[in-house]
Amino acid sequence: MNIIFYLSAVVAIYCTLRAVFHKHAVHALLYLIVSLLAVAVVFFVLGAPFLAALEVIIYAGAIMVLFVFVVMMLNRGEAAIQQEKAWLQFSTWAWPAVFVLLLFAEWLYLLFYQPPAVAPVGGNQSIMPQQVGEALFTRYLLGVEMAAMLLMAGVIGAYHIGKQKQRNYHRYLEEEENLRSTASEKQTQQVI
Amino acid sequence: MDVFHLLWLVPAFPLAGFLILALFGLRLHSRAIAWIGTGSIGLSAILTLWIGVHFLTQPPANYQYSLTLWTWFDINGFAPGIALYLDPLSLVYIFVITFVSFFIHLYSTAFMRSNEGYVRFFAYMNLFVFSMLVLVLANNLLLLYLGWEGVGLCSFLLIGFWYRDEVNGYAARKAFIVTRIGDTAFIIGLFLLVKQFHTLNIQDILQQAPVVWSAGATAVVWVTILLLGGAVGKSAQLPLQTWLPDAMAGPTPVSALIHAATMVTAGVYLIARTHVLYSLAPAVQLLVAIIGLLTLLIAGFSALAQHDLKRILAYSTISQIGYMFLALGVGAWTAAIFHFMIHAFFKALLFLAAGAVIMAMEEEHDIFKMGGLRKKMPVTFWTFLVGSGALAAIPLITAGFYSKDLILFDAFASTQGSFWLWLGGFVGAFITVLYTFRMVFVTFYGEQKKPITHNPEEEKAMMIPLVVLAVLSVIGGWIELPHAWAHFTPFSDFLTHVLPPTNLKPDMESQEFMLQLLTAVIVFAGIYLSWLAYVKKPALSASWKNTSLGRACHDFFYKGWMFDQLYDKLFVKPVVWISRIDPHDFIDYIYEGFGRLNVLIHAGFSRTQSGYVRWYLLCIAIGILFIFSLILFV
Amino acid sequence: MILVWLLLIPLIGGVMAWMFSGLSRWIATLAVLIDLVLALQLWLSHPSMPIQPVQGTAIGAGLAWIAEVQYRWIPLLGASLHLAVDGFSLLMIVLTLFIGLLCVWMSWHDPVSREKTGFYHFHLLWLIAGMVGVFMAMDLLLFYFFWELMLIPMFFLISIWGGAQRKKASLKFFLFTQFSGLFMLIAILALYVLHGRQTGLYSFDYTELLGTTLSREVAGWLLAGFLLAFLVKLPAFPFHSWLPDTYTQSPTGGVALLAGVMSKTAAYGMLRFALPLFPEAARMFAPAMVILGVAGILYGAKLAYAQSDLKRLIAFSSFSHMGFILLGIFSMQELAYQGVIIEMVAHAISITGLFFVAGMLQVRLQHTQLDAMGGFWEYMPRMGGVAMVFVMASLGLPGLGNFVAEFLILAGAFQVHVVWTVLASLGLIASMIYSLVILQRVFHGKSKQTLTHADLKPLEGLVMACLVAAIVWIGFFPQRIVRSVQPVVQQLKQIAVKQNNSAADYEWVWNDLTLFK
Amino acid sequence: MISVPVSVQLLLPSVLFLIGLLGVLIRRNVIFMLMAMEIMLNAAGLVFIIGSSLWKQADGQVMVIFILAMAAAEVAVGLALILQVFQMHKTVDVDQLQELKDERERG
Repeated sequence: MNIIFYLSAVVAIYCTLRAVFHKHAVHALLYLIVSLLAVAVVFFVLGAPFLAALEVIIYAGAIMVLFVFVVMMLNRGEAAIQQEKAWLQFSTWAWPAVFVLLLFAEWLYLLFYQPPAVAPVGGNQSIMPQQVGEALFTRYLLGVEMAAMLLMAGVIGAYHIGKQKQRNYHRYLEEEENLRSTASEKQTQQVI
Repeated sequence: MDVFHLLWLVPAFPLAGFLILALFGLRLHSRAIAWIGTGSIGLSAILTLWIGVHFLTQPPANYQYSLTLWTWFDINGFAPGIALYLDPLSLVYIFVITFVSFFIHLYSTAFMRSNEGYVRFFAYMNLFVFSMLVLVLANNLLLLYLGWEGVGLCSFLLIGFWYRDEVNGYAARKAFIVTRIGDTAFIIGLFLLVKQFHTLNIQDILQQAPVVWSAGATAVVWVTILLLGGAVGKSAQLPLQTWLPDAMAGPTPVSALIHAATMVTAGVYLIARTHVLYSLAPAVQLLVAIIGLLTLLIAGFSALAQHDLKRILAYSTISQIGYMFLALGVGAWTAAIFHFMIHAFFKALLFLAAGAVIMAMEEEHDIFKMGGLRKKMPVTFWTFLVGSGALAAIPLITAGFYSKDLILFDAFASTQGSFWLWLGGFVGAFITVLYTFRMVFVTFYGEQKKPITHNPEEEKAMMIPLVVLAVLSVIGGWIELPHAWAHFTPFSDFLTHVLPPTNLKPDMESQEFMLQLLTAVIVFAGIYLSWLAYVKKPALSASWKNTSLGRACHDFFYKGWMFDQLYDKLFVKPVVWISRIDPHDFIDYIYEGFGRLNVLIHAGFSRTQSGYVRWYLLCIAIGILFIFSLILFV
Repeated sequence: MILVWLLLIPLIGGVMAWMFSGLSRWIATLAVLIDLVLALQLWLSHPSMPIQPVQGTAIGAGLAWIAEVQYRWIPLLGASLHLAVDGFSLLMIVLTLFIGLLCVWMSWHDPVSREKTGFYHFHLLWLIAGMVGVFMAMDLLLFYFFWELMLIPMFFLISIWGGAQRKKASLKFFLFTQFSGLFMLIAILALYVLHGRQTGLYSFDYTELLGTTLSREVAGWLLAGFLLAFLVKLPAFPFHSWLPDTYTQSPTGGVALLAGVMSKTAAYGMLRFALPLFPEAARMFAPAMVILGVAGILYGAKLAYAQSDLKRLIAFSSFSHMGFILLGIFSMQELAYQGVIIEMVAHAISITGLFFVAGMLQVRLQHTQLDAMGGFWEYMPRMGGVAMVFVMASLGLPGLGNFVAEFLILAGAFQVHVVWTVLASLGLIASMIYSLVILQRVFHGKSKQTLTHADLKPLEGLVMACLVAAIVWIGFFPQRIVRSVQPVVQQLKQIAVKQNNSAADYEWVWNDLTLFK
Repeated sequence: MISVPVSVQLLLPSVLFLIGLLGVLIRRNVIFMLMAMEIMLNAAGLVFIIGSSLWKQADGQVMVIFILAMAAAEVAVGLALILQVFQMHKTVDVDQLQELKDERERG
């Protein structure tokens, strides 16, 4: 089983890298989906089959589809790719990379030189959906409710934000615009 | 019915007059204004006369009567009242104040007629009389201070009566501020008295002071010095005398009433009123005498060089009050009060006559541009001459002789007097004669230099006061004859109920006659000298004036011994300079600095808010890195 | 119950004025007038408070309220709606309402208030309510609440209806007062906690907290917190920087309440809270405060003289007079305490009069520059007359209220601080110098412009007549005030009594010349 | 089930997380940034799963469910915002979206 873990880990890392650094948005998304699938495999290997399924269904399925829609709506073809290319200069990513590598180094230090105290591994059984469900609807009931409200808010928010097409995003600007319009009205009146 | 119960009406009439004029004056006819303004004082004067007669015939117990109207405030026993106190001293004062005021008001009805602000004038004048009456009738020092400041206010308002001219405003301000300096000393003295006695009732203090304080105690020295500060400010004595000559900017009746007859003698009243304290502090009393002496000499010399008729009279007023201070300083209390009364008569007379002259000359003040008025204005001339005679103390026939002679004699003969004090007063008397008759001769003799357009002699309202005051200036002295002549001294006897008699050195009475003779000689010598210099041979004075020493002296005296210039350099300039250096309050800069600092810091942090989302994220990453490193390696 | 009404009437009146904007002036007049009548009636019906025999040595012993109510507010925290008045509070409430009424009337002709009239009166009335609340809150949290409540309407009054630089002025005012107020809040909370720890009773109640024993350092810090708020609001010497801008930019109605009453809330706070709560510490601070007071008197006078703007001049004169209040409070003498309280009333009236005059001139001239004025007596003799009264009050002319007050303060202070009092007395000369500037540069001199129909309008005349009558009344009949505040002064006197025992610690600044011993 | 050391197991989410972080930091396109954030969220979820398998507790998985819910909501709102922003500014370049920048600096 270890080999599956390693394999899917390599796949996940590779695909994530491709997803992040790819210039073509749709390609990047496809890589990301593959990466998510690989992570789902890892989930499964780690004994969380229910979550693996959810990962595939929700993340790789639902969420990524949303992305695809949006990318398609905003897609401007070759120009976008050229733009992405121009944006991915060395100077753009040099400093962030340094910091991220430093962070990674610290992480490695943490993982291997001060390894976490590991609880004794007891048996190799998976945690079944049944257990998850039990936990979810007993101890974490409040969390579920809140998540539900969050989703609700997300839905309404997304609808609301997506709906308003021509409104200004700040009332000050609106006032300014009103002023400008009244001023121009006055001008036109004067002209008349 | 006890007439003394009506005492409160004496100040109340002028107050009522003031209130009516202040509230409704703008709608009143000028005749009504004159009636109200003068009538209120007249009522007051009649009442004073009535009370005075009662006081003489049926005196109250111990010759003192007090009337508490209401308690001003009462804080743990410190309870000054709005309370009046009548004794011979205050009776003399209210008598002089009401009568002289009445005649001056009467004079003003005609004198001020052509002026706008007629109602304002009478309102202020009535307020002044009220304040002055409160000052002398107060039974505690706080109420006295109320009157004291009230008269100061009226003096300020009336000096600046013609408010359009900045010069008048300056003179008014100067008078108010200079006297205020003295008043501040006065009020600090009051604080000291409160601390010591927990009361400001004059009689209580006077009774307790000899018990609490031994002679020459530090506290009593301080108190008397501080009160003296108030007195010299109000009475225009050295070193606060500079305001009075400038105060002549006011209308002439004002000069007559406030700056000659009544207000400026408030200092004399204060010292006489608190004489017990001064007796406890002989050093300060000597200081009073010295101040009086120096002032009378300095002012006399200054008067000698003036050209402005009113300024001559102003300096002469300062000088005459110097005599009163001299008298107070040598313990001749009654002599000081006597001179106050006589001086009020003749100086008011002189000012009123001078006002008539100035009116006839169309606001010309320079005596050298007048001349020859004797024939055209006989009433004015004769009354002015009587007043001048009193001022110069012509023996026997003028009241001034009796009062001034008494002071000179006491300066010599009193236990606190000395030859030098007498000599100073004697020289001063000579100078007085010189400048007085210089003024008379230059104004009324010689050629007429300017025609008279409107002769004030036609105004009865102006001439009656002159005649009455002239009569008083002659007969006023006969109520107090010199010791050497006869023991006819009803005035002193009357005041003895309040003020202690003068202690004379033994065997002095015999010398009095000598001194009187000397005085008489210098008076006539002085008259002759000025006649010589200004009538007979005017070239004499002119040639003296043309020598360089003469001109230097003239300038020096003309400018009042340069006191104005000195104070200007010493006090006025620095104060103005200090005010000007920092009009915008440097403290504000400190807070402004805080503000600037905040803006600066804001500008620094504002840079971090660049608007680049990725920059924010990088910051977050750095933050994570930092926290991790902190946890791991620290 | 009447106390609640005193508070509610202006609050409700404010809302009504806002709603019925057209009638707002009448509503405001009515509300304040009813309130004033209520308060006055209460004050007059208690001519003098019986002084309860002092039991024990506690500072609060002997307090007797004329009226008192206590409602639950936040029982969990020990905070309650505790309203109570004694003669002192009631006097200040009457003063607030009196000045408030005149402010309403004075804004009648003020073109500034013609914009958003209802909203203007809403703020005015809420401001009055806040001040009334400050004067009767006997719960420290409630006191703080009202303290802040009066800040907000004032801020809006300045920032909406103020002069040309109103934004800066209102912000400065708000920052200064709010920031300093926070220190007071901290001190209140600390006192609350310390008292709770000691007694187990967590309460914000004034009477409860009175006897708290504190170590000298702690008491000093707490008092510093209170004093900071009060000194800024008064304002005292180094904290006055907000004053000229604020006073100059406020609308006339606002500035009268600001200079007249709001600054007095600080003095009230000191007398009511700071001193009785921390008597030891107050004695420790007294010399420094006395010096600040004297510095304020002289420095304020100097600044006033240097100004070329009428309103700034008056503002600095007000600052200068606040020095007397500080000096009086911290000289801890009975005479001085009485003087301070009379000064609070008298100065409120005189400064209101001066600012009204300045405001009326501003309406007529559209500016307040002294250089462009002069000779106005010719056109407005009546206004000149009333201006003269207030100028004279400001320079301490006897017969007007300020004289009695300043005399008592200085006479009281003289008992303990000879040198400082003498210096403060120099302020009397200085006050005359700058006060005469007002009179002479505005009303005297040559007239530089012609004004027509510029004299007082009937309503303005009524307002000024009320003020003149009041200041003269205080000048001649201060006994009425003296009597009604007697219990408070007795309470404060206990602080001074103890002083003799512990004066030795602070000998270094007492500066008592040994001349008079 | 597997015997990979926990440290090595945890290496995978850390690498994924850092890649995501790098992506957020260096991409200027809003959509890519959102994607990178999803990666980071996912990596966080993976840590929970590792914990869950280590201690044999269901709690970790519950957390991941919450993360999923949150991610879904976030993506929905985020994408709506992106659309809106694109319509208004005609760009997906975050460097041009600077409404939060301090006024003083702009002027």
